[in-house]
Amino acid sequence: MEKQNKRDMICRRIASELKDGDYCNLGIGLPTGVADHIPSDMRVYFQSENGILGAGPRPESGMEDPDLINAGGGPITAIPGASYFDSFWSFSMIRGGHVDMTVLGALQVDQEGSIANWMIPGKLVPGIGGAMDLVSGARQVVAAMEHTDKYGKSKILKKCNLPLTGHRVLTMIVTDMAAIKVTDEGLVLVDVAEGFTVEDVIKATDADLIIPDTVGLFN
Amino acid sequence: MEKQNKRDMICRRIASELKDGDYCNLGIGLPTGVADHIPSDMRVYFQSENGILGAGPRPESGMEDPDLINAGGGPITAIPGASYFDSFWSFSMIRGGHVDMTVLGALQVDQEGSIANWMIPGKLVPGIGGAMDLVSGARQVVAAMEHTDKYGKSKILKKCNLPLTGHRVLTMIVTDMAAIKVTDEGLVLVDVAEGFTVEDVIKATDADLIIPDTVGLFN
Amino acid sequence: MPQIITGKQAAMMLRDNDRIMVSGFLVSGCPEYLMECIVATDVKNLHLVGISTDYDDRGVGKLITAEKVKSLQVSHIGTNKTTQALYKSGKLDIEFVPQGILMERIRAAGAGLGGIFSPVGVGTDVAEGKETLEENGRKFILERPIRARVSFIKAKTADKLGNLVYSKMSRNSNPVMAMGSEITIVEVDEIVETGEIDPEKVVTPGIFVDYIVRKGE
Amino acid sequence: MPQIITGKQAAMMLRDNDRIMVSGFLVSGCPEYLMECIVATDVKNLHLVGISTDYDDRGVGKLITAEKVKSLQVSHIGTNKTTQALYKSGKLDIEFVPQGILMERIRAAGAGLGGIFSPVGVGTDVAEGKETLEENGRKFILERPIRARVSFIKAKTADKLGNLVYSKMSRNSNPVMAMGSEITIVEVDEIVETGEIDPEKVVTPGIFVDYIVRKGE
Repeated sequence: MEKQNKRDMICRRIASELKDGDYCNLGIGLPTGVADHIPSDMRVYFQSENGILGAGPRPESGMEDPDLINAGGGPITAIPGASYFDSFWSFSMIRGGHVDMTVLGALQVDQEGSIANWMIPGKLVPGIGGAMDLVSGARQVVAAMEHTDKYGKSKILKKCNLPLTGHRVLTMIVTDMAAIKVTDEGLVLVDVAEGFTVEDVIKATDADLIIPDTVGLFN
Repeated sequence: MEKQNKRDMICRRIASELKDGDYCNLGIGLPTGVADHIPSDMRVYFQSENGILGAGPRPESGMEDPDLINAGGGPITAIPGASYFDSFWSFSMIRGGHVDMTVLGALQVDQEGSIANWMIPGKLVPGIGGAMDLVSGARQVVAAMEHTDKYGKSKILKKCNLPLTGHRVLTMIVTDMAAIKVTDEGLVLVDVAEGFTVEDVIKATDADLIIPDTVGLFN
Repeated sequence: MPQIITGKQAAMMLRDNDRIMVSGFLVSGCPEYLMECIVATDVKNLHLVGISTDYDDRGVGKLITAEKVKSLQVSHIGTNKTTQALYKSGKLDIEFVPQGILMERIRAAGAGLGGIFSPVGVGTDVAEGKETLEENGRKFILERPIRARVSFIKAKTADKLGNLVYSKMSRNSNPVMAMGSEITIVEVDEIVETGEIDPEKVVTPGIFVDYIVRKGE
Repeated sequence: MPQIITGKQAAMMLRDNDRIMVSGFLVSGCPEYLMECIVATDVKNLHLVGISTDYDDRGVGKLITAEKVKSLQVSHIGTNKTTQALYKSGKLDIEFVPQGILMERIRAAGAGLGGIFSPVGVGTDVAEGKETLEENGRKFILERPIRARVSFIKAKTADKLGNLVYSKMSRNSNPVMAMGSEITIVEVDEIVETGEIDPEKVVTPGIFVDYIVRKGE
């Protein structure tokens, strides 16, 4: 499958977890795409941690405003009914459990529900940003990621070995191969992506997976 | 001296401690009068802890607004350049040392700089209100009070015996008999009120007073 | 996204022994219509969080006078004779909380904090039994979050997404109480269409609001 | 009450080894003109507090590129290659602070708190060496206030009393940074007469502002 198709599939599967009226924060990169897959009869309000509730799509070229940007610095718009606030209140909102879902990219996740996405020691050190606050506070914390790295190695581990962004915080993991719920008992395989079997997913996953009697399909 | 004259004298002496451009919070009762004694060439901005910076005088009769009131519930106005804010930010402002002076009434004060003004066990229990925050945070904390109670007993004690509002927080005490600075060494008699001698003040004061070589006069 | 309901529906959400917050400072910013709706129900033994208890016959004082309240976390009761009498006769439990620290503790609950180290009341009864922290010779005491099940607040205007704007100094405890409870119910003077409030002017974003009641309805 | 000064005068207030805060999120809300004024001085070895270091040639990144900064408390450096290179080569000390907790720590300083118990980063490197609190099975870590000597912030409009209004999402770290330092200097697009800003619309009251600089002056 092409990369964009994969990404669309992941984002569509995550969008299906949202309910009408939900408030949602999308991390930079892959998660941004979730906004494009909200059914047209559903209202989901996007929060950007730098200070808006009611973030809208990218403006037309020439209409960009440097004071209307998402967490990645990309231009956005404000939908009718939006509000602006400072970062102090924005993160109060996030940490206090008022945001229904946050979707974040991940370098690694593990079967305890931990996530690592802020540094690779000695190589990549972008910093924490708002991710640690988001995973500690949002009601649902979803990792959106590729199932394996470029060498085909599982990014869903028994235990993360990169510095953690959050310890036991995830509620769901969605990849190009599987949709996985994080429960107190462990990782439960909910759906496999079209083109893969349950066996394929188990083989590509380092973490232990709980396989229920029925596993769904997504595409 | 008549009661109103006494009050005016106390408030005038306190007003003389303010500088042009200062931000000041006045407690209910006696301290409210300080606003009437600011020299006309000086700008002092009054903060009311229920949510305004730039509180102005009582409106004309018939112009009262129930959403423009001071900490005692009395009607006020907003001067040009005023701002409204919620109580969370109002007390952040107060506790963070951004308000130059607070003036509070007192039941008792003592030579350690402590103040008691929120309850008399078994008799009077109005509650703490904003007083504890104010005494902990304002840069100058001034007690405005009568020197003695109705039985002629000193209200400036060696040690307060009523429940404290603040422990070692006062910077100044102004009464109908004296203006006293609170220092690390103890209470320093700065001025005596017209009509009294230093000896009168010492006699009427339970607390130890430090008497400097020159003591001023106020009226 | 909030729902628009009646005052009666709002009041019926309460259960005996509920913990509630009611906004306002000496009636300004108090949802008085909702207080009347609560008085009209059978609910009892409420635990009430608020800045003051207003006056005997006005504001949140109506709940006290109607004997709906069994305990209070409050900063001031000096304007309400009924509250003082009930307290003195032992019929009302009261925890006095310094006004700014009441705001901090409610905000801590709403913002997911475990507590704050406060400089207020060090060396007074308020500090009794509380953990302390010392830094550069200054002492602080640990103040814990205050949560409730339902917050009743008051705004001037809401849009249909629950974005709120207040009148002048009436915002006082409203913004923090909108965060500190599981359910937030706002009484407003008017409801406008979504988009009618300038995003710069919104004081409380709609995410904190669950139910909207138009005053008198 | 604030004074109106020039950008040069503002920059000259800095001393070597000063601790400063600079507002903004990826340039939005950053006092870029003041950054240029600082770059033009001889000041060095600054300790900088900010959300990110913006870009190499824009925003607070200008201070990094001009090698004015020796240490940072920051949440994100991913958009600035110079910061990353200096960090990797050991020329820049960095404490990474989660973005919301950075805001909390600055606000704690500005609001007179001794610290807050935060749920963020429990079980990660951020929690190392910090005191903990446990309540109802949730863990929190003690985060201390972050103070500086000077805050450089950016607003759209100031009146002559220093009341500030921001443009859209540019308010980000501005309101808390206005409180967290001994001295607050604001760069604005325009200065209006006192009374021209509606008291309801003021976001940062003038009490927090010490100096006002009109952009370019």
